[in-house]
Amino acid sequence: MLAFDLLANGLIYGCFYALMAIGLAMIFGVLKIVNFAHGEFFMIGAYTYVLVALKLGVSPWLALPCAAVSGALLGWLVERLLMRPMYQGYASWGFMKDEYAVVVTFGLSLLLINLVDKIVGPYSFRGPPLIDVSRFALGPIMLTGQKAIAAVVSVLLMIGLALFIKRSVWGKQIQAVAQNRLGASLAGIDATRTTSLIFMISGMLAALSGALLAPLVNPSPDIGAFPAVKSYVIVVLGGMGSIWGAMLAALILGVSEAFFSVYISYDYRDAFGLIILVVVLLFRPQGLFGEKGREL
Amino acid sequence: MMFRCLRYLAGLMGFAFLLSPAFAADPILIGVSLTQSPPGSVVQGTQVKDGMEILKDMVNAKGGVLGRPIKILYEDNQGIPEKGRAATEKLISSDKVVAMAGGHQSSVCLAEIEVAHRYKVPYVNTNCWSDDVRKRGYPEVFNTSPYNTLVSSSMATTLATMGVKRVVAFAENTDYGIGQAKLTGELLKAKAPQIEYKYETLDRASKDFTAAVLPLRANPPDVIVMSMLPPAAYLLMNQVYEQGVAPTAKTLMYDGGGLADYPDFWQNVKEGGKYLLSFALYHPQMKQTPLASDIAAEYKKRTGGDINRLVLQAADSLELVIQGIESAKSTDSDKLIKAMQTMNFKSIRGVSDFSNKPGFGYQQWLEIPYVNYELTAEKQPIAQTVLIQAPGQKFDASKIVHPAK
Amino acid sequence: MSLLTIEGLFAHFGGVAAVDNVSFDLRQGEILGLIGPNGSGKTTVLNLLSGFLTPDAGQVRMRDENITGMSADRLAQRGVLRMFQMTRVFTRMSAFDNLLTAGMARGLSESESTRRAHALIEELTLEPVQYLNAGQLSGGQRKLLEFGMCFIEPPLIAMLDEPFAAVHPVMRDVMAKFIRARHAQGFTFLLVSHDMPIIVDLCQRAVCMNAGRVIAAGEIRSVLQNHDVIEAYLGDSETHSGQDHPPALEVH
Amino acid sequence: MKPIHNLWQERLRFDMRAALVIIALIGLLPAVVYGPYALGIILVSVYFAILALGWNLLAGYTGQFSLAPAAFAMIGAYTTALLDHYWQVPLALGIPAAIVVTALFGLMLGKLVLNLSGPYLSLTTLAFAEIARVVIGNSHEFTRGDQGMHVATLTDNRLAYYYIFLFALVVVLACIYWLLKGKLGRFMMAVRDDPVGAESRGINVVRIKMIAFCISCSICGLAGSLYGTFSQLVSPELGLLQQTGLILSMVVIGGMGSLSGAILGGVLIYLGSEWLRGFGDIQMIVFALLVIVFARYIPGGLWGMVAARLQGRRS
Repeated sequence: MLAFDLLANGLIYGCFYALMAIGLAMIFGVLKIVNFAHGEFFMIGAYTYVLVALKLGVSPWLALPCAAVSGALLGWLVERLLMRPMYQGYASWGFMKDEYAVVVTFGLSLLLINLVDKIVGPYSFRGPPLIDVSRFALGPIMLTGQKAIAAVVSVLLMIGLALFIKRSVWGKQIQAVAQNRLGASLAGIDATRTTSLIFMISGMLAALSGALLAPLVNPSPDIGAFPAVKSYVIVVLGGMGSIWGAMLAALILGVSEAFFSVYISYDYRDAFGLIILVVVLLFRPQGLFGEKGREL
Repeated sequence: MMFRCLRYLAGLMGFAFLLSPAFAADPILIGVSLTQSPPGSVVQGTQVKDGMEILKDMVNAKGGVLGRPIKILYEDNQGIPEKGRAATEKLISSDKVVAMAGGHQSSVCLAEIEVAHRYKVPYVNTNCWSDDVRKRGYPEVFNTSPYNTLVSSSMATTLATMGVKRVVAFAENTDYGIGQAKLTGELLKAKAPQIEYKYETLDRASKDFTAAVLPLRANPPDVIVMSMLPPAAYLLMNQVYEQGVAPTAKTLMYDGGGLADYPDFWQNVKEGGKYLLSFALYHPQMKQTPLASDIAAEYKKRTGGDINRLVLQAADSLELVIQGIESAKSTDSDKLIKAMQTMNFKSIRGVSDFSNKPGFGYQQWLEIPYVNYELTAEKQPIAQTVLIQAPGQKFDASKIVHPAK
Repeated sequence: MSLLTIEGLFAHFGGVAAVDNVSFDLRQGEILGLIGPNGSGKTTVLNLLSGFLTPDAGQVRMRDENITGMSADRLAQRGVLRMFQMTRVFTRMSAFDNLLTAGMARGLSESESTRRAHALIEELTLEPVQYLNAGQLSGGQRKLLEFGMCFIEPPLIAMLDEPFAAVHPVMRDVMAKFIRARHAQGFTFLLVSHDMPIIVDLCQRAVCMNAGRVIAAGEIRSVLQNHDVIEAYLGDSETHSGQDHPPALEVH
Repeated sequence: MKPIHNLWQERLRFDMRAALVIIALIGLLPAVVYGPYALGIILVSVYFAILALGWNLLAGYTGQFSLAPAAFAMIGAYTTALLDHYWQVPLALGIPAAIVVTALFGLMLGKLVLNLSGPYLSLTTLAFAEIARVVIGNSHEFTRGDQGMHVATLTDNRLAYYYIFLFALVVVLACIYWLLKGKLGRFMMAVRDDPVGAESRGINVVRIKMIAFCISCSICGLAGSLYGTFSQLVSPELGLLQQTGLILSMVVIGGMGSLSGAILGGVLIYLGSEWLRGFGDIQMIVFALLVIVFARYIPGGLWGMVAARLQGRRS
C-alpha cells in the first residue's frame, strides 16, 4: 500500500525530473559543456508563469506558453551572447572550452538569481494551479489536480520532443550536430543555428518544468538549485547527452529516492541520488545508457 | 544695508538652528547583520529591517539618544554563519558600532556572538530561538527573542491538555528545528508520558516532503507538530493537506514557528492553512504598549500589511540598546553592557527583566507573552483567529475546531 | 629473425569484426608495409599492437615475451612506439619541449634528452620553429616532430600510421630520408600507408589486409601482384588521392 | 636581442618570479591596511589564493576539470574541527591530518573518476561535492549540521595569522614550482595537451592524473583547515557550489595554467568582491556581471595580458 503510494509519487516526480534534465542533456550532447545556469532557466520559467498569472491575471493556461517563450528567449540570448565564441572565432579556445563555459554560466546563474531577488523580491510565491482541484483520490493515491496535470503535460512534452528529434528536419540536424559538429557543417547543416535552436529548446523545457512545478514548489529566487543538481546527476546517470537515458534515469531517480527516504533515511535523501551515480560510474563509466565510442 | 544683511544672516542661522537639532551631533552607530539574499530566510530579514527602521525614525524624530541621532548599518549575511561572522567582524572592528542587533537565524547568531564576545561589544539577539545562544553564557549577549524552551514547554503543555495519544513532529534540519523537536519530546516525557511522540528531520532545502508524509496516511497521528520555517514549512503543509493526512477530524497541524503572521503565509498555503493550530508571540488581543500600537500603525502605513511579532521583536531589540545607552549615559561598550544588565527594560511588548541564571535563561527575557490560536478560515487575518489560549491564561482545548471529516 | 609475432588477432566493435584472425610477423631490422583499402582494419591492428585496444582473442609476442593487451605506456617503455595519422603532439609546449618531454618519458635524464633533442631538431630541419608551440606548427612539421619524439630514445619497433598522408613533398622526402637512415642503422618499422610508390621503395615485405583479414603477405612485389590485392583495390569503392591507382600498375 | 625562448622551464621561472613579487606585495599590505577587519579580508583573499593555486594545478596544468575544490576545503576544515572537538587533538596535528585525509579522499575519488573524461569528470566531482556537503550538513549528531562547529585557533593575533597564511601560500607555491619544473610537471602538461599522445610516449596517464588530483585536493584541504582555525567556525557552507564557482572564476580571470595568474586572481577577485560591498545589496549583481564580462572578453585572463606585455618587452 505504502509502497504503491511511493511508487506512484516517485514516478510522478521522475517525470518532472526528466523534463528538467532533458534540456541539460541536449546541451551536453552537443557542446559537451556543463550549463551551470540550467536551474535558473527553471527559475525564470516559474517566475514568468507566476507573475503573468498572478500580476496580470492571465489564465494559467496562457501563462504556460509565456513561460515557455521566456525560457526559449533566455536560451537564445545565452547562446548568442555567451556560448557562440566557443565554437566561432577564438580558435585558441578549443582547449579552454570547459572552464569558460562553467565560469560564464556560473556568473550567469549568480546574476539571474540576484536580479530576480532584487526586482521581484525574495518572497516565495505559490503559482496558481492549472486546475482548481486541490486534492482528489485517484484509486488509492491522493493527488492535487496540479500534480496530475503537470505530470500529464510533461509526459506529453517529452513524447513531443522525442518525435520532434526523430522525425523533423530540425531534429535530424540536431542529431547530426550532436554526433559530429564538423561533419554536420560539412554536410551543409548550419551548426551554429542548430546550436542556438538546441539552447532555445533546452531553455524552453527547463522553463516549462519550472512553470508546471510553480504551484507545487513555491518558487523563490534560489529555487533553481534543486532542479539543477538533480539534472546534473540524471544527465551523468543517463549517459552524456542521451535523451532516452536521461528520461529513464530521471524515473529511476524519482522512484528510488521515494523508497530510500522512507525505508532508509530521510536526512540523506538528496545525497542518495548522487550515491547511485557514484555506484553506476564504478561499473559503467559511460553512464547507464551512453555507449562507449572508439577512441583514436 | 550691512545691518540688514546681518539680520538676514542671523535669521538664516536661526532657521538653520531650528532644523532638527539632533543632526548637529555625530550619529550613534548600531550594527545589524541580517539576511537580504538567499539562501537564508530573506522574509525574516526584511521584517527585521522594517521593524528597526520604523523605531529608528521615531527615535530620531524625537531628537535621538543623548542628543545624537541613531544610525543603523546593515550587512547582508545570506543566512550563512561564515558570512555572518565576517559581517559582524566588519561592523564592530571597522565601522565601530556601539552594539549589534537583529540576529534572526540561530546558526548565524551562534557564529556572530563569538565575534561580539571577542570584541566585548553588546549583542542583542532578535530572533534566534536556539537555547545554545544563551547556554554559551556570554555577558555581551542579551536575548529579547523567544527561546526554544519557552516554545517547547508551551507546546508540550498544549499537547498534554489536548489529551492526544500520538504526536509526530517534523523538524527542519537546523539547530532551531531539531532543538525544538527534541526539547518538546523531553518535556512531553515529563509532563505526559502516555503520549507517544516521535520526530522526523526534514531537509529545509528539499522541495518534496511527500515521501515523509505518506507513511502517516495508513495510521495518522492526532497532532502533527511543525518546527519549520518558510518556505519549507509551507510546502510541508500543502503536501500534508494533499495527502489528506491533516487537517482531518482526527488530525490537526500544530505550528511551533509562528508562521501564521508571516506576510506571505496565505499566498503560499491555501486550504492547507485552515485549522492550523499555531503558537504565536503576537496577537492583536494582547495588551499593547502605546509604542507598539504606534509602530503597528507606522508599519501599516509603510507596507500596508498588519504588524507581526518579528517586526516588534526587531524594534524591541533596538529599543533595548537605546534604553541601555540612555541609562548608561554613554556609548562605551563596558558601561553599556553593565547598564543593560542592571537596568529594568521597558520592552515594547510589556515590562521585562532579564534573568541571569546560567542555561537557557541566561540574560534572557523569560516571560515573553505568547498565545495559541487556530486559523478557522482561509486568508484569515490574525485578528479574526480564534484564541485557544489567551495571553497569560490556560490553554482551553474545548475551543479547538476540527474539520467535519 | 622475427621480432614481433602476431597470431590469430581478433577485435570486434559491437557486431563488426574490425580485425578478424590476423596473423603475421615482423622481422628484426625490416620495414614491413601494412597496406589495404580504407576500413580494412590497418589502424585497428596498429591500435592493438600499440596497446590502445585489447584484442578479443589472439596473441602478440615480442621476441618470446607475451605482450598481448599490455597498456600503451608500458609498451612504449619497452620500445614499442607508434605514430598517429592525426598527429598527437603536446600543443601547448614548444616543439623543443615536446622532444624533451618525450625523452624524459622514456626515462632519459634531462641533460641527455636535451642533447639528443638538439641533434634531432637539426636532423629534422625544425630549427626555425623549435621554440614555437607545437600547436602552431604545420601538419608536416608536426609529423616530423613525432618522428623525433619516437626516436629520441631508439625504439625496438616504430609503427607509422600513414606518415606521408597530406604532407608536402619536401617534408615527405625528409621523412623518407629519415626512415631510410634509421633503417640502415637496423631499426625495425611497421609502415601503414596508402602511398604505393613509397611503400614499394621503402619496404621489403608487405602485408595486405581487406575487411579485417590478411589477404596476402610476403615479399613486396608478390603481394602487389597478388590477384586478391588488385581485386581489393579495384573493388574498393572509395578512390584515393592520385598516387594509388591499382598497385599492379606500379609493377609492370 | 635574443629570441623569445618559449621553453617551459624559462616560462615557469618567469612565472615564479612574478608570483613571488606579487606575494611580496601582498606581504607588505598590512603596512597600509588598517584594523583587524581589513587584515581579515586580505587574509581571506590569501586563503582563496591558495585554493586557486591548488585547483589550478589540477585544471590548469593537468587539464582535469574538477568541480570539488570547495568541497575538499570543507573536508579539510571539518577534519581539523572534528579531531579538535572529539579528541582534543592539537592543531599541530590536526592541520597535517587535514592534509592527509583530503589526500586520501582525493585518492578514493580519483580512483573513481580519473578514467572519465572532461564533462564526466566535472559532473562526478560535482556530485561528490554535493554528497559531501549534504552528508556533513545532515549529520547533526556528529557534525552538528549546518550550525557549524567551533574550532580552536592558532593565535588571536590577526597579523600573526596573516603571515601564517602567507607562509602557507609560499610553501604551497614552492611545492608546486618544484613539482612543475621536474619530470612530473612536463608529464602533467603532456597529459593535459593530449592524453593519448602522452600514453603513446610512455607516460602512465592515470598515475600522473592521480598524483595531481591528490596533491591538489590536499592543498585545498590545508587551506580549508587553516581557514577553519582562523574563523574558529566551520560550516557546510564552506563547500557550497558557489564557493567552487568563485574559485574557478578566480583562476580563469587570473589566467589558467599560471602560478602568478592564480594568485593574482584569488587575491584581486576576493578584494574586489569585498570592495563591491560599497554597492550595497546589488554587490552580487555587479560581481556576476564582472565575472561574465571578464570570462567573455579576456580569454587569457589577467595574467595572459600582463605576461604578453612583459614577455614582449623582454624580447
